[in-house]
Amino acid sequence: MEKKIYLDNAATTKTRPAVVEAMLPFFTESFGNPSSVYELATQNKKAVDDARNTIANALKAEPFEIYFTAGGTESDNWAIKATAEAYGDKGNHIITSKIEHHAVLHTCEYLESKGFEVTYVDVDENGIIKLDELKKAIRPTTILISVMFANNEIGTVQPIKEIGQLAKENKILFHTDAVQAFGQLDMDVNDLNIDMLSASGHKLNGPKGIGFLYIRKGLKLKAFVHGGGQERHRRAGTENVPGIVGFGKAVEIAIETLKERQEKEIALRDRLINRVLSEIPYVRLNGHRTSRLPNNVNFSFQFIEGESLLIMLDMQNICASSGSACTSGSLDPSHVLLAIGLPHEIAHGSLRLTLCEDNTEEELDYVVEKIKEIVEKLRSMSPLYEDFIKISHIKEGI
Amino acid sequence: MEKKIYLDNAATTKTRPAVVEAMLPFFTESFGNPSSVYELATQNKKAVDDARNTIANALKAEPFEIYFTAGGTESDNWAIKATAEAYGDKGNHIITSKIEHHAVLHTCEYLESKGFEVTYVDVDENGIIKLDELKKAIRPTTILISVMFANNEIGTVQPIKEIGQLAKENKILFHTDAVQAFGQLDMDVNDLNIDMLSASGHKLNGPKGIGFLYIRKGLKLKAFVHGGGQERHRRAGTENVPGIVGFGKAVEIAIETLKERQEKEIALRDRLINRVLSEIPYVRLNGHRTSRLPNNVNFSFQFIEGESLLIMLDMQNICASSGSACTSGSLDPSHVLLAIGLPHEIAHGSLRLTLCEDNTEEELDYVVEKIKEIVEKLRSMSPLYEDFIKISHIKEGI
Amino acid sequence: MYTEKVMDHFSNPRNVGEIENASGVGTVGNAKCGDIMRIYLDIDDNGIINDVKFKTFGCGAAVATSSMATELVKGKGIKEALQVTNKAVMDALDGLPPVKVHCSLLAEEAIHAALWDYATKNNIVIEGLEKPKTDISEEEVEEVY
Ligand SMILES: Cc1ncc(COP(=O)(O)O)c(C=O)c1O
Ligand SMILES: Cc1ncc(COP(=O)(O)O)c(C=O)c1O
Ligand code: FES
Ligand code: FES
Repeated sequence: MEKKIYLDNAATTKTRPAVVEAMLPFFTESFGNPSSVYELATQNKKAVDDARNTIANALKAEPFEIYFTAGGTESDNWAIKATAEAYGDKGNHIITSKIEHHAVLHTCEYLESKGFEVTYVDVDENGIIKLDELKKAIRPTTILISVMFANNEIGTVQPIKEIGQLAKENKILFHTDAVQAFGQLDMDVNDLNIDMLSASGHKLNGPKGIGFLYIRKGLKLKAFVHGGGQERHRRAGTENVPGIVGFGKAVEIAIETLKERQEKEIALRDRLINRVLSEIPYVRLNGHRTSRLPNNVNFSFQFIEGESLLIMLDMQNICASSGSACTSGSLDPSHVLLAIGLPHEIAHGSLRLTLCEDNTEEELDYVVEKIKEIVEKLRSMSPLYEDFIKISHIKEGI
Repeated sequence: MEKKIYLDNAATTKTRPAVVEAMLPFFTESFGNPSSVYELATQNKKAVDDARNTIANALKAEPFEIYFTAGGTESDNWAIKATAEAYGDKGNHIITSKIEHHAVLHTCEYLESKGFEVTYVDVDENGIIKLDELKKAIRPTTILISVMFANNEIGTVQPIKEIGQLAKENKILFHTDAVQAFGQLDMDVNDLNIDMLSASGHKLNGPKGIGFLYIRKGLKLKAFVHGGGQERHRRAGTENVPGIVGFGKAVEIAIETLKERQEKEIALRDRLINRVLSEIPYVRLNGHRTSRLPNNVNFSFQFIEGESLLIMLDMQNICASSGSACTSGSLDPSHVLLAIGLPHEIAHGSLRLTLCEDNTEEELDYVVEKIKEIVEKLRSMSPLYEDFIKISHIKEGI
Repeated sequence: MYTEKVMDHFSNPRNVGEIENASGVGTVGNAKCGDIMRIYLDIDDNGIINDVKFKTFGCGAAVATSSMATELVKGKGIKEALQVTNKAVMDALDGLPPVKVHCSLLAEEAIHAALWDYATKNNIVIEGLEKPKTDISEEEVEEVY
């Protein structure tokens, strides 16, 4: 295929043309600083308010509970650090899961260096958090539970409602990193008892460098970034108006098209999963079979190594990933794959394919063919495979 | 005039069409996550590197000393908080000035709440920091001096080289908030002994929501935003590629055109200052007469109030500001104007006009006429002016 | 930021000026923002406010509320004038932004101060009128979201 087949929508997405269209006037025409008095600025203020309303509606939240940030990472940092700061007198214990994004894990580790205690709860072999362990981890000093809505590598969707319920019953704040789930799954912060929720624009066909943190009203969270009085004195810095407007537009479209995208992507996803599992030997689907993001597929191919696989796919114009993009460049196997119990060498051979609504069956059929060829080729060069085959032959008495 | 005359370039600037042009491909074509392995992403990585090089050159720094952030506010927060964290064992004292932006002041106040000690050095009536006071403020426990390059309200440019020298002699780190100065003034971080420098894209006709912090190599500053390994593990979060590319383009143009813009703007600025000072009574120029930003003009008109002045200017299609935009909405008179010694009621009647290269003499002549009319009208309704006139009459024995 | 009515009263303020030998003059300042308002009342023998003028050093909301307040008291009796509260002025202007609510207190207080001046000069007691504060530092007006 001449055209690139982009199957890395969990890393980042293409900004929708309609989103870019919506942003453009705010660069060169209505470019004022929304904090200013004059009319040129009040137009911008209105555009920012509109985006805030759209997002609030998508979560069934109030507009003043939405605070714009520079992205999912900042939102995660803010939620966790500010909770530690505001509620540190109540306790110094935080619960999270072993498969969180680094934005959550590294923030928790930072807090550990400041004297906080963090419990990293296990997940089962499908990546679902162990609720009984979570329950047992709760202490009188627990101030925060932070569990992601859906995982960025294996796509597993967590039992958020149960976790929210547990947090509520124990009067513990509940933060969820919904960076992968927002725009793909329905969510209602009240129904789910979510106190804080992080999201990022570029994961749902919006722009990069913009995100938000939902903070339930009444929480005494302070600012993480100090300065001017923007975002109701809770997040300083001149508002990224084009980014906010683009994010608003992306959410508007994502919500409108949610159902049909889900249906389309689930059909494509399941077809892809079924073909690969039935046509390629020694392969494992990572993540839960059904409680998973509509667009996520993650396989481990035994005996081969992920980077080689990715480069060969790239040579066939297929963009994919072998873990989260933010940590590729790292040589360690994914902490998520290890947490679901994969041995190192199998974790190394993992492939993440994350779809979007524009993908077609034809494209995915091409992808399956190419994966087959490449896996075969890599296995034929793999000493692990050679050993395995020899052992099988011995076992089979040949 | 039908057309808006935008004189609030210190609040934010119009994004240059060439900058938007440069950004566009990175939304919908080359939209990959630069951390990924495939080619689509490596194009982006290159674009980010190019922008980093352009910016490093502008400062005579090395590319790996430039770290992209979400804006000037984040850069200021990072520089100051991370210095406090990294060097807190050496000492707990920070020196800054009374006229810093809130991004610096509120960050320092936050650190005070954590046990740090901060000295806020005075400025003279022109807004220039008192170097002798600064020198006297130095203690064995001083770990950081943070003084802005140029002030956002009154435009005064500080004696950065002397401050850098002082910091160096005393082995204290020196951070400068160059958000207003970068792109308007030449700067060389080595010559000026600057260890950290903050800047923001939208102040120099680049996009909003992007900035950088220059960190001299060898400083042991840690991350402020924790998560993925971006920006050499010092600033997590998926890179805002279009923002970075746009910022790079804006810096490229700003550096190319620096000299001619300076000349043009200084001529316009001085003409505006001279006309207003000579044609309107009871007015004061705030900030230093010559050591000031090429595009900044700031007046105090006695007996009138700033917001009313702004709204009336807006009705004449003139966009201006009466302090920094980030704090309008606040009722307190500007801390900068109070620091240069203005009484409250005079600080209230201040007007900031910040030009750009596109402004014309004709526009500014129109602006002067409108200011005259409006000041007269507002004075005629001012009880302060009434009292003043009565007292003058009494004094003059009428 | 402001409603059309506020903008109208701001750009064409009614009753700006002074009244020579006014029956009552009141000047109040707002400690919160440093703004100042002065109201002149011309009150006839029947206690009717025949004329009213104002001068204001303040923001857009301060100018507009001064203008609206003078309109609301003009031609009224003293008792009715006392009913012109800051809330009535705000309502008449279709509302003010939350941070600007305090500005409307200036107008109410300035009218009260002018009435107090009138009462003192004429040695009368106006029921329900208390000695005005010259500096208004009202409790934080709750921000409404
Ligand atoms: C689950 C999750 N959390 C957080 C992030 C961080 O978001 P961003 O890179 O937009 O800051 C990502 C993506 O990188 C993610 O997938
Ligand atoms: C001197 C100065 N520092 C910091 C900032 C903050 O920059 P930003 O709003 O881009 O975060 C500004 C402008 O708002 C400024 O003028
Ligand atoms: S041999 Fe290259 S990463 Fe292991
Ligand atoms: S801000 Fe002072 S009266 Fe409105």
